[in-house]
Amino acid sequence: MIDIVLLTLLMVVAFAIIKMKDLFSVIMLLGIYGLLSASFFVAMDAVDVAFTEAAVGAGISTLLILLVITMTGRSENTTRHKPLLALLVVVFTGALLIYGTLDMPYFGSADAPINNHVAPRYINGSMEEIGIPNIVTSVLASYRAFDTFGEVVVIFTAGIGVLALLSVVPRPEDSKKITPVNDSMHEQYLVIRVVTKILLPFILLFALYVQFHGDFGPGGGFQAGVIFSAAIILYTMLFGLNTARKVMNQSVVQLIAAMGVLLYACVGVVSLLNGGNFFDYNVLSNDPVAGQHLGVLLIEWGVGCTVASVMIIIFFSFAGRREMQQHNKYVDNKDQESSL
Amino acid sequence: MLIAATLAIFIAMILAIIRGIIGPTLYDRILAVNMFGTKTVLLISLLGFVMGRPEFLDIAIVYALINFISVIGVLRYSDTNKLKHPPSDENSLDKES
Amino acid sequence: MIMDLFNYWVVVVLMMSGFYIVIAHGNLIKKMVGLTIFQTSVFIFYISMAKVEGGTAPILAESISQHSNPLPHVLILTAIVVGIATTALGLALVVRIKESYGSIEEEDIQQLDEQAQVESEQKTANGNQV
Amino acid sequence: MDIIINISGALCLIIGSFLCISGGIGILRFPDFYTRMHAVGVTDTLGAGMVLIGLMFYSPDFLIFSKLVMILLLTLLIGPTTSHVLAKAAMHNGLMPELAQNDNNKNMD
Amino acid sequence: MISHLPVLQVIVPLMAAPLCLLLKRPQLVWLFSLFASAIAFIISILLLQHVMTSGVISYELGGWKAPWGIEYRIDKLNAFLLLIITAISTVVLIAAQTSLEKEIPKEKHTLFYILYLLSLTGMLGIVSTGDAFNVFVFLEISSLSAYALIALGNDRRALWASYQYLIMGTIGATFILIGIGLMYQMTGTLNMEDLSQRLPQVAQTRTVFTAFVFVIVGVCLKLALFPLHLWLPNAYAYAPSIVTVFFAATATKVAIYLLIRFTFTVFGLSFSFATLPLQGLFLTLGLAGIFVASSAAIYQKNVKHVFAYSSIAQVGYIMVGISTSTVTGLTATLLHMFNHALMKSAIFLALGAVVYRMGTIQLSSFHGLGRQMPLTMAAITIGGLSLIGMPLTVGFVSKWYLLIALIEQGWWPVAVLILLGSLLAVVYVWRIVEVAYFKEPLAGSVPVKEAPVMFLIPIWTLIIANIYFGIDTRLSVQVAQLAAQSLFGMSP
Repeated sequence: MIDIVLLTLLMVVAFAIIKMKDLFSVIMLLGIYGLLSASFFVAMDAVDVAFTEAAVGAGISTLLILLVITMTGRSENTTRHKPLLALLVVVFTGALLIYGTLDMPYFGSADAPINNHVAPRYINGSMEEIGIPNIVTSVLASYRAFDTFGEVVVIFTAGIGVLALLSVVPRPEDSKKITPVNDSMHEQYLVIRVVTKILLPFILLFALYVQFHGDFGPGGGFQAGVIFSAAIILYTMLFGLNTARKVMNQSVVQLIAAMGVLLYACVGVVSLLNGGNFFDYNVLSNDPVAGQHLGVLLIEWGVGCTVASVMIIIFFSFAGRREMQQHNKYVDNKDQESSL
Repeated sequence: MLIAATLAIFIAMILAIIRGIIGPTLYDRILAVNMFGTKTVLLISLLGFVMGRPEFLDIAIVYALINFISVIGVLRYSDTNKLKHPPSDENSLDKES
Repeated sequence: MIMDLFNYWVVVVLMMSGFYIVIAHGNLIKKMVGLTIFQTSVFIFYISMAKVEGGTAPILAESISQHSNPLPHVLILTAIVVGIATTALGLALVVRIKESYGSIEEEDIQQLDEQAQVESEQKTANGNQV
Repeated sequence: MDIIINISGALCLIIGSFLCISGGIGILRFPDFYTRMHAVGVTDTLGAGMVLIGLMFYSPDFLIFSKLVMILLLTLLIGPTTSHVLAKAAMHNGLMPELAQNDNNKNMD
Repeated sequence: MISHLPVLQVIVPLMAAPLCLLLKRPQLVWLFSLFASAIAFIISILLLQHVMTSGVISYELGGWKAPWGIEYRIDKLNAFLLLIITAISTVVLIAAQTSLEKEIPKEKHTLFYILYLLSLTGMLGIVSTGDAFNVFVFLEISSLSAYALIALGNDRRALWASYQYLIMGTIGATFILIGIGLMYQMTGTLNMEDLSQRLPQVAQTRTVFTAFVFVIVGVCLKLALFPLHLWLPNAYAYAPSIVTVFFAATATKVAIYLLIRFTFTVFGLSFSFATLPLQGLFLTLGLAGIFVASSAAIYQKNVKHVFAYSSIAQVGYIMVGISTSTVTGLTATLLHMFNHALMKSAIFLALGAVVYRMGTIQLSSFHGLGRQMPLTMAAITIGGLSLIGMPLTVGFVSKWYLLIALIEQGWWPVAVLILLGSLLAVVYVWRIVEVAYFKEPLAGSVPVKEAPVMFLIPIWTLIIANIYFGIDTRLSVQVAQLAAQSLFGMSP
């Protein structure tokens, strides 16, 4: 019942997004879409996924798109690109998918193949083989550790890619000139600065809690990393990029991102050297379950480090690019005035 | 009782979405998103109790934090010159509806 | 049957609205938004198939016997990360495109490219004559 | 004892639900941004608080209770702050309340 | 250690990538990535040897048995592709440093090598894995790094090409994800070997049919099959030269590998070609691709565009080979993948040398280049002859096998059409050769020197390989044949 209401709401929001021309409103609705889908995940028992989707879908990605809109302008052109052909393709694809659903096992049925072949081993074996009550974490970090490793590498790739596309060579002599342009906000909003300062340690502490509590409840390295970076992003938004850069040195952050991937890989290499297969945590310690515990703990740290630092790198790159654009405009305007 | 409260939250969510869609100004939309965020926090907390596993309240905490951060972000980045004068927001919507 | 598959059908509609935005709209940011919706809907689809009637979250606790399938959850956790990575990279490209083309509308960009093409051809033609 | 806890929990939830719905109606029906914000800002904080307090009565153990307290504190801290910032930003960017606009129009007449 | 080779194959370049970030100095990073790639190459040779002598290697990651954990599964087909990818990547990297000097700002060199290694990792991961979802993850690693690498090109059109590629690539990947989800729902497993055993039981359902269509369409988007090829020419033309070489030689091959893996192994031959008109579809699209792309190649002014369109045409030949669904046809396909990698990498690398000297790649700048850069132009010419399918080059071998396969099936008209397609190749290669050798240099153009040694070594290595494998066909044909036979379930 709950899921049907949520899905209907999702549909309404999706159609509204198609209709809207003002990109800013689109982003607001996208935030709502993220929150709604996360609520849907909770209703479907996927607490870990809901955790991540809330932090990513409603938080980080909304912020990133917003940041980009401030650089590119907010309204969409009214002319559309071959809407009829597109509609045809979409209707055809959709019809094919609907056709495909007709033979699917019914929603929620316990005797569907997915619940009977591979999955029972995870549910029954998680406690004895890994010793972790959160089955999602044990599958993620041990049974399918290599997928998660791939995931870390994907996010690392994205960080490097964004860095390659957007990094600007900082010019120290400019930093003074930039300050008057970008620091307009926190002078006005004293209240929010105070509240943020109260909240920040709490958020960072909460990120640590999520990191360690991932074995027992929803959470883990990825979620912790995102929350940690969200705290840094909050700080950056309110106190300016330059202040934040002083706190989080860029090259140190890049170093941590690389170290996270390496830490993850090294767990595999160590297990290889101890005579097991790659990512076979059983050989990390005399007792297999203790070995699994150690392995899961270490790779969660690797994930957390990489995700947090890559998110910070991505946000700093975008914000730095924006600052550079504003600075160039500022200089241009000044030149024009002086030439007049 | 919990079910009734969940229903009430749903109704409030629907109303917030409507306001988010019809606008008309940017700030109305931010307000709607903000309200929607608080309602989601409540919904998640309630869902935990309805489904009989209330130990996942961590998610609700994350929602509250993320909601705060994104609203601050929206305000921070809506405060620039480019966004200050929206392209005749009300008119475009009148045409659409 | 209708109620049993209704969820999947709604998900298909969601996917297709995202897909439609990607291929029909010319604004590059709107395309990224469409891509996000498309991917999120696929996540919803995966999570829907993991649900087991009467099951609860796949976190072991006493007094609970039925759990939803944890494997799709794991896959989607990975896929969400892939999604945000793609979005970030796409947005970085949009920023650079705006800087070098001055526009983020597909039609404008194609027009500018064609112009540049014609101009460079004229230039080489002139060069040949000289 | 159980009955008292249950009834008071239910009572809190009812009040909270009522406030949430009234806030929702407020955001939809009020004429301009500032009045809408008033409706949401006031009812939301109280409504959310009441729902959370209601849930506290139902909570089976201390950990859940303390998490609920944490969420309540967060809502109490964040709700008013965002309302404040939102109103200030709207004012700063030149969005006028409808009543003020009417006054201006009258003065011009 | 020998039993761990499958995972080391992927892990070595993968771990090298973050290490590069720690090294910082571009020169050092270049040497290090060359080293990593060379090790991967050596591993792939060992793997191929091992597979040829003692059969399929299965490696359980994390020590978990196959359907529960992720399995790396190396058979002859994988090993053959691993060899192609690592060989090309290593040879290309030799020229990388010299080429980058002119094309990419100094401070981005380190990032370039990291992305290059990650892209290599992604491709190796796709090829070695035996798990359907793991394919998706590594597909995204290779694609994301590809988008970033293409966007590093110094023309602004590179950005636009990269964006288009990103949109198309992500749609393709999401389609594959949907397909994998549907398969998983019907069988409850993600392991390819397990899938191939469990899918026949549900083969008649509409869900499996939909899954198949989605996977095939997703892969075809990635491999730029006509008419889904629109992203490719610009992406190749405006990317940095090194990137063009690497992707033209390997990226489409990996996508074709995926297509073969899904149609032949996962869904099985009888399902793929019996329940669907796949044969006719692939044949038609392949032929259409050959003619449309070859004709388009003739009218291009940018030489990189010419060969990019030619790549699409070559994909057409490969699809025709697959559509025969016989051992000979598949042998021709695999051979052509190998040979095409050799000739395209040689040609694009030579074009990179031209860019290094001339700074441009328009056809008009090729005037009189045959005398100014004789070695480079000779390489382009030999590569072009190979594309056409001249005897004594590798191009001839694979076309020969393709024709035999078609005649075996009795598809005479198709064989004639393939020969006609080769004539189109003659036209577009001739245009370049004519300009380079039979036209005087443009008045007022600055004379240029021969390409630097760091270019000539890899170019001529590849060209010699082109000729060697064109004359001594034993090795390549044998491996391709065995791989094809193993796909049809025949024991060698």
